[in-house]
Amino acid sequence: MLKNIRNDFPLLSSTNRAKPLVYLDSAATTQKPRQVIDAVSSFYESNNANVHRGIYQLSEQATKSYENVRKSVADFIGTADPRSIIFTSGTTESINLVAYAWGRKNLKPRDEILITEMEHHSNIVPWQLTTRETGANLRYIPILKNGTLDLSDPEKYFTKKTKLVSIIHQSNVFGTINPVKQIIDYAKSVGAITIVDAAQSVPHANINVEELGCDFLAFSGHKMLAPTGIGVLYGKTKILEEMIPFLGGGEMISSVSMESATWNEIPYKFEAGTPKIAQVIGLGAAIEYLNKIGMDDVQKHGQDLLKYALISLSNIPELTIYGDSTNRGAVISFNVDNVHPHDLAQFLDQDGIAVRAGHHCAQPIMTKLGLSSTTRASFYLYNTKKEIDALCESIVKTKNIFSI
Amino acid sequence: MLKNIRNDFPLLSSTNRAKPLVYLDSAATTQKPRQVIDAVSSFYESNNANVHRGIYQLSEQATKSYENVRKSVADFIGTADPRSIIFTSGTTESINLVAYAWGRKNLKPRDEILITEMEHHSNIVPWQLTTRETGANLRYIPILKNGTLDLSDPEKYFTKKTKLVSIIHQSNVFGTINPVKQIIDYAKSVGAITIVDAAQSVPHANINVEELGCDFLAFSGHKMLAPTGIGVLYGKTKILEEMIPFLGGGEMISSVSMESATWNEIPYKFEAGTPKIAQVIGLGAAIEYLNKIGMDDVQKHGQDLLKYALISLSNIPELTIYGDSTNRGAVISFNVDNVHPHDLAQFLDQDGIAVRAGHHCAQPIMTKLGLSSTTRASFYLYNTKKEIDALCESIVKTKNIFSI
Amino acid sequence: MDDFRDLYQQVILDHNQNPRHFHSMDNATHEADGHNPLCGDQIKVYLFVEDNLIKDISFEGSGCAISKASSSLMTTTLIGKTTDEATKLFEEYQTLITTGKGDTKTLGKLAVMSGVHKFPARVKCAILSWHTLKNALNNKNETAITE
Amino acid sequence: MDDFRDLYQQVILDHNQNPRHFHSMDNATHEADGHNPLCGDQIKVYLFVEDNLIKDISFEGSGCAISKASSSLMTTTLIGKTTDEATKLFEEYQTLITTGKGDTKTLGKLAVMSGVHKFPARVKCAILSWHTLKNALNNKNETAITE
Ligand SMILES: Cc1ncc(COP(=O)(O)O)c(C=O)c1O
Ligand SMILES: Cc1ncc(COP(=O)(O)O)c(C=O)c1O
Ligand code: FES
Ligand code: FES
Repeated sequence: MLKNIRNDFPLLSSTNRAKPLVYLDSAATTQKPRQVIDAVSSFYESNNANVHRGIYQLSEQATKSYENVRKSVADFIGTADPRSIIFTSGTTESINLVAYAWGRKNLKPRDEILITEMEHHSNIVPWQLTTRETGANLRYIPILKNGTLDLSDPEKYFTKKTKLVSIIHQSNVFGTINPVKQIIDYAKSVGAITIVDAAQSVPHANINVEELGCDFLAFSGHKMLAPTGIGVLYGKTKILEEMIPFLGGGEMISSVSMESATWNEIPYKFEAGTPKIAQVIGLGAAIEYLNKIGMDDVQKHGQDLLKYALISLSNIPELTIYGDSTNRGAVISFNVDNVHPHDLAQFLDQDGIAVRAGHHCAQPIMTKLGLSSTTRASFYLYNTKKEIDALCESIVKTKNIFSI
Repeated sequence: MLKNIRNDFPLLSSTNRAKPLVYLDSAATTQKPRQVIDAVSSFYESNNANVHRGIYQLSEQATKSYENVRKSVADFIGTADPRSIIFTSGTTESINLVAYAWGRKNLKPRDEILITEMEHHSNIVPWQLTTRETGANLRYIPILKNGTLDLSDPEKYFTKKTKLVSIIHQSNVFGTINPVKQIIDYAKSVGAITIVDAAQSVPHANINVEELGCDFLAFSGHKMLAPTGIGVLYGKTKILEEMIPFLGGGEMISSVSMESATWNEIPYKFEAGTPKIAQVIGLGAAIEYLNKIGMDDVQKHGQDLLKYALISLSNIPELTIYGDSTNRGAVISFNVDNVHPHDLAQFLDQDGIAVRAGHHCAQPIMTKLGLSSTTRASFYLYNTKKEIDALCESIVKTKNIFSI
Repeated sequence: MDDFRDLYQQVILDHNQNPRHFHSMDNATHEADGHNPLCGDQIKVYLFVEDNLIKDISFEGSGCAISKASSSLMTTTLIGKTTDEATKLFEEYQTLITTGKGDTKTLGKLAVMSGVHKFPARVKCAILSWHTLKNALNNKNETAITE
Repeated sequence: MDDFRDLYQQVILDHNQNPRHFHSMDNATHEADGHNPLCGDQIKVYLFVEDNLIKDISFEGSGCAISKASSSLMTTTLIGKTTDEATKLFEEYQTLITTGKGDTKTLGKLAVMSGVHKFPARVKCAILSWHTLKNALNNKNETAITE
């Protein structure tokens, strides 16, 4: 399945330390297909102009391409209204936007923000900063040993005080896919606003915001074949309309006098300054590429690799895999006894294999599990079982060196 | 002078409405040379990886390239310390960063923020938002009829209450280059923090932050041959170190627990999330390109075109040029009697000529001058006198059609 | 080139030079302000309505040729029409300038504006006076802003 | 490949397996914590100093082979040295691991760490214990963070 795909990715045929590259760090950032790279180049070569205000053909074309991507994004995540799509620089900015423009305005002392213990720093730190400004409290849904959420006692966490619930859809450490629909329903039952950090889920599966029912959803282009520097915040139009602006500047205003300003309609109210035009075009090309393959096949390929890798890695003695949720994505965190993850990664690197070692920007959960770091391999549509074999082989080799 | 440069810019040999393109809208965004387009592509083709935390060669290389650009930027604006360079998504984000992370923390009711009447919206709206949060007041240094600042009575504006002074270096409407050094000295004499909006100056001349003595300086890559979606905030390290963070997330932390977080050292404290890696690489290539030509020659070329255009346009009867500062950049705003700027732009477009019509994101000054819009032609290193001739010819043609 | 000629037809240039009913109105029964944020242009539309019949209509303000001609044509078209007819025409007209399609019989002289749809940046110019009209008829005090 | 062999020399693997002075110290005169934010590893360095002479030194905590070997080598090198000598060595060592250059005579066994400079992501691993040592000597209570 997913045949001939690797040829679309120029970097995959390059080397790492003079060995053929085995790229297993797509959860950090994915490689880019020819189609995306070319879309960006060809924008600069034949369509580059500022958007929205130019009375010349070049600018009209650029505007049209830019706004068409907004429609594809809306379509891609299952909403009919492109006005609910805000272009940001990434998941991090998307979440911060909500924290500043919704959180700081609407949260009061003793209100509660509810997240989970398995969040990425980008869904923790913005809320810690928000609590400082507003006096609200930050609470955590705990996790179980197996890397899933402990939802046994929802009344304890979802209360009248809960005003905002922000959850990671798929853990970038364990791969756990959280029951966000259920969590959103709990949140709604207490009247809280909901945010889904979909940085790891949108690249890998069909996500439908209308089905999820979330108020906001955030993700990054660079984790789904698109350029760096581009992200998305989906927001329900009614909420976006009521929100105060975040960044001030051009594009986001309707009119400005010396005394005050009025805001542009959504989504422009939240897109201050010259947009990330070429990056948006690149995101459009990435979505087109994914749509062509079909997200069902993308997901299936990920699941196939995941299963294969879980079995292969389990066969290595003295290797511990963290998390064993039944519903999980193509990401595996593990450690090998007596080999520090950073040493392991360094040895794998020597064999051309790129994996990640560290806390994966999720220190609270690492601390809770008594770990300071793990090694993480993550797979995407261009990876193969042969690459997983190479990974296992290199792990075994390294383990042997360290246990002499 | 500046020979053979046009061949570096693929888009300049394209067409607009089936006529050879005459691109006179570089103040909005510039075209990109082959060298920049290729630097971005080749990053994706052979070096794409996430930075700073990867224990594999690809990531190490990407990190090195990324950090080397920080050094080139520091060098380009005359500071020795790369830690004072923060990558943002553009001038707008740069200014908002200071407004949020310095302004909201340090400004108190009745403190004064001082800007000028000729600011771009991106240096007005963030301060209007800041005054709402802090109770500080926003004051404006007025401008004279000729499009220069009225600095005849500095004591009136620079007072003990003045805590922050933010000034546009070169007006994107009149081209006026403001005496920022003098203004910074006034600001220092009352102990105020200073910001220079250098979006229009850094692309066109040698700018040296140490000479200017400003505390902050903001500019955008896309106005200086670099990709969209990348900008810079320069800040004095001492001030940056004392500032609270802006966006929260990965990269900007040193450690995170469930209760709180500690911040990474500068500049990383202000670069939350996966960086705009490819865009930074592109910015590096743009700076290399500009350095190769030499900023003195870039400036001279702009001044030559400006002088030529001022003379040529003045020869057209019923054409009014706005602003006549003696110290000015390669940007001209004008109107033609009885032809609305948007109609004029539409007619020029028909002849392949791309100019801008509108309020140029500077409504307050337009209102003060009793204008709702102007036509603006702006020049960069790839423009020629022949293009200015084409502009004038097309203006005269249009004027005649409208005056029948 | 033909697209362009369609946009700036002689009728439009003429209405721009000599806009009809381009003045304020003292005895207006309805009035509203309009603002195009893209360019900063402002207009004001005045109506004199009796028994749901538009007996008089005028406008003033700044604007480009497309906006002025559109306003001017609106005034000449609507005088003598009922407010219901005006509302219906608004919809027909909106379709015309965004798609280029419409029934020339119903639209009458307004049909000359069909070229606008090829120039998306100018659609707001062509619709501004109509949005303002609608606000005036609905007695809305807020400034109409083209969407 | 040679770069890599330099990084993981047998000596380093050996010190990783059997770190010297890898324990806490009850009668320490100085101690400090260290933290490498890149990986989250934490260490603690203990010193027993009398008359500016480092009479004993030990460490504990988590870390990679580079960090463990570096700490272990630091302990074996510094016992018997004055605090001034330690400070000077710190500087020599810092140069070594960032540039690969240094006087092998002064550095002694520390010279095996020279391979680190080819792996910038690991420089912090090699310097962590030394930063922590410095803080301990300066009686700084804050956690040393590798820069
Ligand atoms: C003087 C000035 N300041 C700020 C900006 C805003 O820059 P950006 O839109 O790239 O954020 C611009 C350009 O639009 C400008 O000309
Ligand atoms: C689950 C999750 N959330 C948020 C982020 C942050 O995304 P970005 O760094 O693109 O802003 C990441 C990736 O780093 C992630 O894995
Ligand atoms: S340009 Fe202002 S209404 Fe047409
Ligand atoms: S990886 Fe943590 S100290 Fe080396």
